[in-house]
Amino acid sequence: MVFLDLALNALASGIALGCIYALVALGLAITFGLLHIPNVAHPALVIAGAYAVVLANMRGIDPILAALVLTLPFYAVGLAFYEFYARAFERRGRGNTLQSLTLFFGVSLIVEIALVVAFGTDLRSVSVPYVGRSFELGLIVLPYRFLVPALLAPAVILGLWLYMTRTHSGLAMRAVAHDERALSISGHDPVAIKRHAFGLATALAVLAGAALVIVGPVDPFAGRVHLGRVFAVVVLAGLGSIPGTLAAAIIIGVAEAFVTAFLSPSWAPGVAFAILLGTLALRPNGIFGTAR
Amino acid sequence: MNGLVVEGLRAGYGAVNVLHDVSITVGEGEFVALLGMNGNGKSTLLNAIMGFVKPSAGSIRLFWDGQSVPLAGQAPHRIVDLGIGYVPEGRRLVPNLTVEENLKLAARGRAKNDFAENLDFCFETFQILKERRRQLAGTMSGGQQQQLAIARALMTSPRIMVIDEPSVGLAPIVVDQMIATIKELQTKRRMTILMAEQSFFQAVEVASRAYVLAHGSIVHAIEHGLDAEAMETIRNAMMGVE
Amino acid sequence: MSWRNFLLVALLVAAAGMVLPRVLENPYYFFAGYVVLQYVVIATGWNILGGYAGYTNFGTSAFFGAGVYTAAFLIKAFEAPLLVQVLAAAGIGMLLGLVTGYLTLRIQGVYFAIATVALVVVLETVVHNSDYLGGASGLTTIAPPAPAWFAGPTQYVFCVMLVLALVAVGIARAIEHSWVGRSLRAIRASEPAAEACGVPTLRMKLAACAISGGVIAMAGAPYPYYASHVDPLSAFSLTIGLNALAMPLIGGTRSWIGPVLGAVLLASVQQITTVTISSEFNILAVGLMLIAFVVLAPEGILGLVAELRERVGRRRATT
Amino acid sequence: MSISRRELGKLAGGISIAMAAPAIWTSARAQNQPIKIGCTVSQTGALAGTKNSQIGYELWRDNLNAAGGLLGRKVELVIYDDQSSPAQVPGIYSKLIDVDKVDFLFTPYGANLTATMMPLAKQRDKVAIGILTLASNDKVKYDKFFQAAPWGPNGAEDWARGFFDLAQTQGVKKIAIAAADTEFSKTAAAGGKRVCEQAGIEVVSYDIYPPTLNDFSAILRNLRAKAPEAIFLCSYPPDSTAMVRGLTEIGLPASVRLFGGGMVGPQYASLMQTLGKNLNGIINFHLYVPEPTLKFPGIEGFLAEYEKAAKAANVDPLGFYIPPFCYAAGQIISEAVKATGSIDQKKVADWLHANPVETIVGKIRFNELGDWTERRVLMAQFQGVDDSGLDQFRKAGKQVILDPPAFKSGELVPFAKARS
Repeated sequence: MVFLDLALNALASGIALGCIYALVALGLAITFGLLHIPNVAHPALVIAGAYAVVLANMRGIDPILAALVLTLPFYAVGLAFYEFYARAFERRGRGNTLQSLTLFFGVSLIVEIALVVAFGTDLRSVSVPYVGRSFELGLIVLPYRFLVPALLAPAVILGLWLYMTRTHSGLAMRAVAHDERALSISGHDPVAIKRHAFGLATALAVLAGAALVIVGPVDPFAGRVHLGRVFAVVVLAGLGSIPGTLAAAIIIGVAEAFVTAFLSPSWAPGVAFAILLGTLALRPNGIFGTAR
Repeated sequence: MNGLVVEGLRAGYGAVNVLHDVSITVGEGEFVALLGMNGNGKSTLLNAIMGFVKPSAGSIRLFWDGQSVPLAGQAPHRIVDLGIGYVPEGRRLVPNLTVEENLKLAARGRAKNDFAENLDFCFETFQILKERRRQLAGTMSGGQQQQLAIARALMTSPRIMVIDEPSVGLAPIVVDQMIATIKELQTKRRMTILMAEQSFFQAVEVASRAYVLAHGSIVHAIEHGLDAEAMETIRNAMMGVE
Repeated sequence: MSWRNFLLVALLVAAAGMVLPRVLENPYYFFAGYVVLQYVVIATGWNILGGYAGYTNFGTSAFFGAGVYTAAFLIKAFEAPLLVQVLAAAGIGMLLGLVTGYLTLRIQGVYFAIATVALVVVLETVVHNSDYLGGASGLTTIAPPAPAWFAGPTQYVFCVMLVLALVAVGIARAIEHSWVGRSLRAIRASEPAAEACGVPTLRMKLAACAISGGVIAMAGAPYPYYASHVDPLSAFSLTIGLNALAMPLIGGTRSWIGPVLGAVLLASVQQITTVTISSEFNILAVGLMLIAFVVLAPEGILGLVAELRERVGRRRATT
Repeated sequence: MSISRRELGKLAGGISIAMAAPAIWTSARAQNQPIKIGCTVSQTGALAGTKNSQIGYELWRDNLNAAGGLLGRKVELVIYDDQSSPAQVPGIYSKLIDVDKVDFLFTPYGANLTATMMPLAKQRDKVAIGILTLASNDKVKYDKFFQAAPWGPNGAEDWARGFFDLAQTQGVKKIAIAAADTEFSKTAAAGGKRVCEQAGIEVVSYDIYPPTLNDFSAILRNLRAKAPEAIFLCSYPPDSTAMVRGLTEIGLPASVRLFGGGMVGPQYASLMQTLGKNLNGIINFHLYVPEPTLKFPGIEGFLAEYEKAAKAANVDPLGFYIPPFCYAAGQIISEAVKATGSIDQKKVADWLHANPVETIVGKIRFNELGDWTERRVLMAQFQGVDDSGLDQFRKAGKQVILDPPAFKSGELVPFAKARS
């Protein structure tokens, strides 16, 4: 009975955690998975999003509502950011893995410091009515502060997936990773599509930020612990696969939760990455990726 | 008169100039073949028309409905939007999208309103695409992909179709069908077509006029009818450059 | 520079380094110098795989940390001398490089970079769960005293690092000028093409991983001696991974001199800003510097110099 | 490309002038040189939350200088950012000692950072005051190290002993221990386990979890079957928050009567404000709370000045946890220098070993390892906290001291009752 209790709850909280990881990784699934831009600044942007949500929440606005509204300015920031990136390399026809990684590292340092200067280094959190209460279903007890942001993930992913399969710009976004010329021939401006995709990814950062800050307080350097894991999720998913991102994130979340519950919490971080190493060695295209 | 006019075009890659003073015209309803062996500048000329290569001199203009629009210097997607449909060498489909998605992707700008009509026409012309509309483009055979590439160009409601080497990499029997279909487009749908081709037997069968490119220059312009004499000239010109 | 001149310069630098503690009394410069030299070794080691072969190692701190903990283990278990620590660390680093290379044989580009990140986390977790190595609390490593010839332990460990730097640069230069270097450059340009030209790409990649890993781990070996305390957060620090990328980028990745230049420049700037600006703006300065280099000099200082030369040459040709 | 020895000397000279400019500038005023105290503060990185320690130092310096300085000389602070990275520390402290020529040292915050500067301080023979570092001198055994924080002798084992003393008086037989995988927490947890073994309390579970773990429900659930009567938790701010929330979300086994002990986080204003009434009933360590039993001379004035400075610096507005002990660290030095009339390191250290020091955190006596002779880590229980914000914590009665007995300011309320 105890075993069943632990297993069911580990499964539930693992799925919830996985959903939240998926939200954090989603922007990267676009910038890295579709545009092949290794945006290591994404976790820092997520934390910036969390701080923006905290600011709005101080005026009494619900974090998720605030995040939805804030996606607009973040989208604009993403457009500007891409424009800078494109001017920095792409149109010059340069920009390899090393250069982009270094550039985005520089950006994430700047984002972190900007947050320190603006907000100080204390932990910040949001107040929502459902914090401290739990959803109960049989043996399963899941805190609302996990459940609510976790439910955000499938909703956002469904929306994104519909967008990617049903709309012109969504189709174009999926095409841009493979062949820019194919897009031009179809009458699309590849640069505009990429800029739009980057804007979208940045807008998703604020939703992820809201999810994180509902789960627990954040400080300006909180993005760093997510860096490895989000890349792990995107690679496990197979580059650019949006539903795959959710599935991969849940696999990692559940693996962590089970190791925490049945083995020892201290092995949890390593196990997820061991899965990643194993996958890379055996199935380099990710679990859900198609052959390239 | 409606048509595409290229005048005194010079273009190339970096410091290397490939095209020297090239002038061609394609009038509405014509089927113009661009002939020449590999490496003589056919693809460069088409790429220049489509905006993928920036000309260093000369002009490319589209005359349509009494307007004259300069194409040189425009981005490729603008040129497509202005009415030049393009079937590139190597087909350049989006392999991870389905047949239908590839077609839908191309219905942009002017062509958006004609989407249903264009799609019907494409499926009518290329039955196999209708059957395989849900299949990923990357998993289809070469011939089917070539059909999809042509259909995609049709989806942009082109005024002029520019087709680059449709026969490359296809089995001879497939090539014959392909050429026949392209000819059909011109006769039935009154499409204006500029087609580059190195296998000139194929081209001369269907084209109404032809240009022969050698070393980046137009060495022959066959203006009226491809009779035996003209064909002899072309043959000699093409052999000569080898 | 010919081999003869290179060896001459290397010997001179080594000699100067040995004499320096007698001339320069203030130990601080040896503390700062040690860090700069440590990064020369790291950047040089990184560049063997990252620069020549084009495989971006994002998890440099896995190798560095492996070196640090190998040395710390040897101090705790056997009080082994520094030379033994360095050799053992290099050995472990090579082994780790081989394993990494083997696990990632079929992946390239950013995939490879991410696999190396995973390696950092896995190793860090192992150390965290090892009571013998002190876990999160770390391990105090009071090393045996320095040989009497040196003015103090810092001067000693500085000179050791200087020798390691010369060895690392020597290895990098030897690789660059041999068929191995040519093979790696071919891999960087295009792996299938290299394979087609008869380059044994897989074996070359494994070799580059092993050598690169060995050199980086070597850079970690004297750290327990230098800091007297090791902990997983410092040994597997993100900063090391970041600097290992940034330094070759700033210097230029095509030649052994690039990472050396980049490491000396960036590490010095970091050392100086730490004790001058010394606030959050210090990190801001580093961030801006990285972006400025990527945007304005994407091929690093070497690229800038080459461009400048070309421009001067053109001007001469026209006048 | 060979460099002569003379040129090398010049080069080195040039570099040292460039890098030591402030030191040279001050030595120009040779007769009335300020007394310099050097340290690092974690302005950036994981420990950046502790940067309010700088306000403690600065208020001490300003008050001292306003009162005429020390031995008629001004007091100057030299502070650098260590970026929360132990690797930075040896170099910076060498700069402080060898280039800036500081007279005394404060250690960085915490044991991991301090561990890399202790051998250096010992080697250069500088008096160093420890800033909330636990057990830093146990290995090095440096006779000029003095601890500003009230861990007491044998701190590694005993600093949280108050919690276990309370457990014993409450008749607790089974205890569960959970700790974050960080140096401070693990030291505390290991010490707690040993104390339990001595006291005959059974440790029914002992969990070490990674500091990045977001979800603590599994740990709390695992505890249910074990039915502990007390839970000793050593956590860091983010996980402290998650755990406290877990109390209401998952719930504790009904058997639990004492909860808390070694949580870092509920000392910080931002978290106290966030958690509000969720804190009620938790018994946790603290170093200072505004209870009537702790009215040391100067502490209230200090906190008032701190509040103003904290607002400007955008740091923790309460400042109960670290800053008073940074101020006290300064006082330890200034009192010793005043008493001996000298900045001689040996004289100052000998005096400190022999005499008690009056500070704003009370009278401190040091033992031979430089630790306080008496442990004065407070175990305080949150009582009657509501969600009204920060001001309530400035009043007495919200964090009632239960241990040590000498400072007891109220009675323990059973966990369940305190939360209702």
